[in-house]
Amino acid sequence: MRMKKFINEPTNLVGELLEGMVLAFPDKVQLSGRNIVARAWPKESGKVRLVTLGGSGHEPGLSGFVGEGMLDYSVAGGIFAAPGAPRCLEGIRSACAEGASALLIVLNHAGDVLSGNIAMEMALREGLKIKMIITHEDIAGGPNLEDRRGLVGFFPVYKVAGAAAEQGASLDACLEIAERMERNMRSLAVAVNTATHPSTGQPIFELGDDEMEIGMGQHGEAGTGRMKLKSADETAEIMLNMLLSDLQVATGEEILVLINGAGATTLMELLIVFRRVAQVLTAKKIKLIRSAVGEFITTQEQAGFQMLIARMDPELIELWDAPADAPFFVKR
Amino acid sequence: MRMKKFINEPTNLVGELLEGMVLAFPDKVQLSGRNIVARAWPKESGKVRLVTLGGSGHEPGLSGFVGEGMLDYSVAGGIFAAPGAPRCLEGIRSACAEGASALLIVLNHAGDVLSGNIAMEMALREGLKIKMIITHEDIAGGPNLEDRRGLVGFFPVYKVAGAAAEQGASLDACLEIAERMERNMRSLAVAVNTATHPSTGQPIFELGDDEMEIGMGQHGEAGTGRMKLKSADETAEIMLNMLLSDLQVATGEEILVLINGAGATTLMELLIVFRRVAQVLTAKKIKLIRSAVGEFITTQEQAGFQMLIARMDPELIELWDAPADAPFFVKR
Amino acid sequence: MTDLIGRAELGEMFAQAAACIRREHQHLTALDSIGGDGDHGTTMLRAAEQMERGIEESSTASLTDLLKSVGWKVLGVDGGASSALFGTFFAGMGDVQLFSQDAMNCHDLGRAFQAGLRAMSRQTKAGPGDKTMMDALVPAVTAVTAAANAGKSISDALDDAALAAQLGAESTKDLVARHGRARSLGERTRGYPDAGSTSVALLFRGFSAGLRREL
Amino acid sequence: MTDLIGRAELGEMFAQAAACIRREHQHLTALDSIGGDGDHGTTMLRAAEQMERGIEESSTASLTDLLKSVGWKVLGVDGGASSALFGTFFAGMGDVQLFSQDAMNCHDLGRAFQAGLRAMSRQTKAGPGDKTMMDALVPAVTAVTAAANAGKSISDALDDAALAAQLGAESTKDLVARHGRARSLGERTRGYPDAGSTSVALLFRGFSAGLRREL
Ligand SMILES: Nc1ncnc2c1ncn2[C@@H]1O[C@H](COP(=O)(O)OP(=O)(O)O)[C@@H](O)[C@H]1O
Ligand SMILES: Nc1ncnc2c1ncn2[C@@H]1O[C@H](COP(=O)(O)OP(=O)(O)O)[C@@H](O)[C@H]1O
Ligand SMILES: [Mg+2]
Ligand SMILES: [Mg+2]
Ligand SMILES: [Mg+2]
Ligand SMILES: [Mg+2]
Repeated sequence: MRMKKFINEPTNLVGELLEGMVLAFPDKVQLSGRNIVARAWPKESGKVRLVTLGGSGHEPGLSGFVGEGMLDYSVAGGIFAAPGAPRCLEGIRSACAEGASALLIVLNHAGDVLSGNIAMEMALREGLKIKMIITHEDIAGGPNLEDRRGLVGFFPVYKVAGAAAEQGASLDACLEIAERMERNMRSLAVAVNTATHPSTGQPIFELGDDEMEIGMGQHGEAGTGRMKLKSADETAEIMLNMLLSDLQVATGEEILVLINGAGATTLMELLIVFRRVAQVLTAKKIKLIRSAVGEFITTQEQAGFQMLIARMDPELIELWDAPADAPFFVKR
Repeated sequence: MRMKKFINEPTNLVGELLEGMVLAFPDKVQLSGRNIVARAWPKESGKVRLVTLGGSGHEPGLSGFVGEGMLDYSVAGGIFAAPGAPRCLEGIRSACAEGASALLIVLNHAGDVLSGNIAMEMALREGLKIKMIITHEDIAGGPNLEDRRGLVGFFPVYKVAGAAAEQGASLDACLEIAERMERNMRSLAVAVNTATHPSTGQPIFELGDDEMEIGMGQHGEAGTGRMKLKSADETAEIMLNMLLSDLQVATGEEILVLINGAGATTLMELLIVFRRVAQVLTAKKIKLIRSAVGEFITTQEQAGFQMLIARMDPELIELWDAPADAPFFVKR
Repeated sequence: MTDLIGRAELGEMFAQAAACIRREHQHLTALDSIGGDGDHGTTMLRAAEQMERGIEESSTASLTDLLKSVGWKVLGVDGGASSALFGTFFAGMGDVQLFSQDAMNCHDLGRAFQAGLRAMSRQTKAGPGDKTMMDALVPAVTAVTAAANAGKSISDALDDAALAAQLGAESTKDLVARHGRARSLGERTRGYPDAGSTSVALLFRGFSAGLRREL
Repeated sequence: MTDLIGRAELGEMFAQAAACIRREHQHLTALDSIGGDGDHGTTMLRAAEQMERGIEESSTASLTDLLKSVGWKVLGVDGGASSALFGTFFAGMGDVQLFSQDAMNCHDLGRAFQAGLRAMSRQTKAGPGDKTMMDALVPAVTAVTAAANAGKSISDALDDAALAAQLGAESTKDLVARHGRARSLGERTRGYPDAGSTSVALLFRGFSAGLRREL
């Protein structure tokens, strides 16, 4: 079966999609160096910059969140492939130009972290004012924090740290906010259908006709929860309970819930799942203080979703509510 | 093969998804009557209300666009099924409460138009101040205007008429704006893979492994352009040229382009398609004055997209740029 | 031989019509899948449910109110073109002026059907030859009027109507769709009867069965 | 017997290593598909390209600059863990202190490899037994040092290293992954060699072939 994707040369995917993005949102983003997306109107000097890096093929993540109140630079890698360290360094150098300080946000995937670390080493050797945070909130990785991958958790971190930076917070303050958000969030993914790898035309993973897998990673990395298909309500409850118990949320606490579609799973389904989450929280007397439902990071047309919960405090809520204006996320 | 969707009882889909939507966006929308979505904070009295109606299973369309600067009421039908006239009348009555005037926007599909017409008849008999506009911009229907279906064209119409209403324009002025937008836009769809009907679990249409179909309707209604799969660039050019010629766009004119994903087609692909559209317009010396890329109306996990072009004038541009704050569309 | 029908007979006519549709809904969906969006059977099932509800809830109403109630219920279906049109047809039948509110003769029934068609004509421009439900509905209604003029009984009139609807539905096989979703298919729709006209044939088969049963 | 290698020999070592990887990239992808994300072959292909480029572009550079250049090029690949680690290894080799900038003996080569490993240890905590490339890389580097200490020629040392890498890669079959993407699979990864360690074996097979060819 031929791959049914609207693409041209598979080797040009990333360049073409980013070109498309800056052409579609010329008032928000521009290209700055090869496959590095920057704001169309750079932030005022004196404010902390946010930089991220990561593979492509996950649109709107990550470059779709460059914009006011969020990221300043996104270094885009290949399809499902981390950007190399030299380009990450280039992104950091742009962010730290003219003595500015910057925060690098990296999702915990081996390649991304390696490129981030190597680039950080060089950047610090050059005397640039840069600090780094790694997101690893996917509880499927087990109890060991460094085995936990970064899924959609980058999104709340971009949001609150981006808002803090926009408000003029120092690098240390931005890092503290990012770390607080990171520490207080947990995520988990479920997959039911594979995507086609856009470069190879091959399915990314195999799953039985009546199976789903809880804990699957962003690129079809196998999880540990292969089971028979369940209803929306059952799936929502299983995942929510795992997350609540891992984050040790107590009655009366206030949490944010984010449901992220993997690609082919419809918004209809995401909303039905969210409904059950809200119902269960009410029953447990846990307050649903903020929420988000949509596609923030996809894996092509994979079917499934990610569920994220986060314990919020008044400062995090205020930063979450602050305005943002990126190509694929706007808040008034 | 079992349907791989996160749902519960297929008969409860619409109620559950709308419940999910109002739970996820409690500051923006609420339910008002059975499967009618209304703003959380009603518009000030004296301003024109916007009402729409249409089938469900197309999320975020249509109810996801209820909010400031856009719709006031959305009467949601069954899955791919128009709401019955009595509920449409109920929506109109709410919109026209306390002497307010309202504009009903209906996409040209037989069932929707019938329900709209019947409800309008009754509403006018009740003396309500309501006018109606039908969108029919899909050029696949042939030269006859009433054979042209309404695809994603509802979106620019909601946007500009919604902004006008928010600014205090009269019902006639809102209608004039909506009609001007409608007259000056054209759309066309292409499909490559079918979706599963969420109530029946059956594929909506059949298409060969190496085929695509230009002109397919919102529910798998066959078009006339079945052909071998083409690259993103080729597909973009074919469709753009058909649209430009139908709208008779001349060199030097200013147009808006919107690319709408059908469900499973990735944002990566939509951006690659958009890139080619922008390139071709530059070559033809037609000015790309505004653009939008994303999912505005889907057909479950169908793969394909819709392309819309619209001739813009300064007033339409200003209204397009006005703020909006709906669950699935925000503009600052 | 019947010359008058009342609430009970009208109720049984709709009950049997609903039953006929229930039995054939999968076939209706199959027909709509060829040129349309494959939901006609589902919509007609819901319409059948509402027809039954409409009768039930107006067991003490006047005949015209009963018809309006059935029509309004069918209009309330979240369906498509067909539920809106059948709803309009039934509700429109209720616009007829009756001498008695408890009984109608064959002429009254013919006039009621005509009133239903008139209400529909405000909603659709389709007429015979366009490969829609009108290809079955118009001859069926005409048959009732003709039977009344010929002095036939209501049940004979409904038999004539059922036959006319059946023939009308079959005639759509050779037509090309010009209205409804199927119109975009043009030539491809030739060779299959129109889904909605097949529903009309089922409806009138049920009407006639309902009356024969009562007797 | 070789006691010294220069730019040309080092270049040929990398060229042959690249060639070995090119030949086997589909196998590498297949191995990575079992426990990982199935992109290892693609990444190694790109890395091979960059190795060739690195040599080409520094044909007049000092040996350490040549190594750094190759390393930097490989680091520049948009790949994953493997390109970052191999890039770090090659660039780290360039940190070695050489007496001459034009030639290295077997001891120098051993020290260069050791420097490469040291650079890697700043980036990964993985060591032998974790089912990663380290299971092949560490024994290969150790073999070169041992051969140098035993007074062997560079080409014999590289033969030893190639064999050690091969054995190391094969030993990963019985291990359970604890680093990289495959770690989440745990027991399921048993029975297949690690993709990255297989690449190391190919790399050293190429190094040794490159030197034999030159002679
Ligand atoms: N404009 C119209 N006028 C008359 N009948 C129509 C019209 N549009 C559709 N129909 C009838 O409705 C039938 C389809 O009904 P259905 O499938 O329930 O609705 P939809 O087409 O909205 O999905 C068609 O077979 C045709 O008989
Ligand atoms: N942390 C690590 N330390 C050492 N080697 C690693 C590490 N992570 C991955 N590897 C090696 O990299 C190989 C996978 O490389 P590749 O598939 O190219 O990268 P990715 O895992 O990012 O997709 C593994 O087989 C393993 O040998
Ligand atoms: Mg239909
Ligand atoms: Mg329909
Ligand atoms: Mg890999
Ligand atoms: Mg990878």
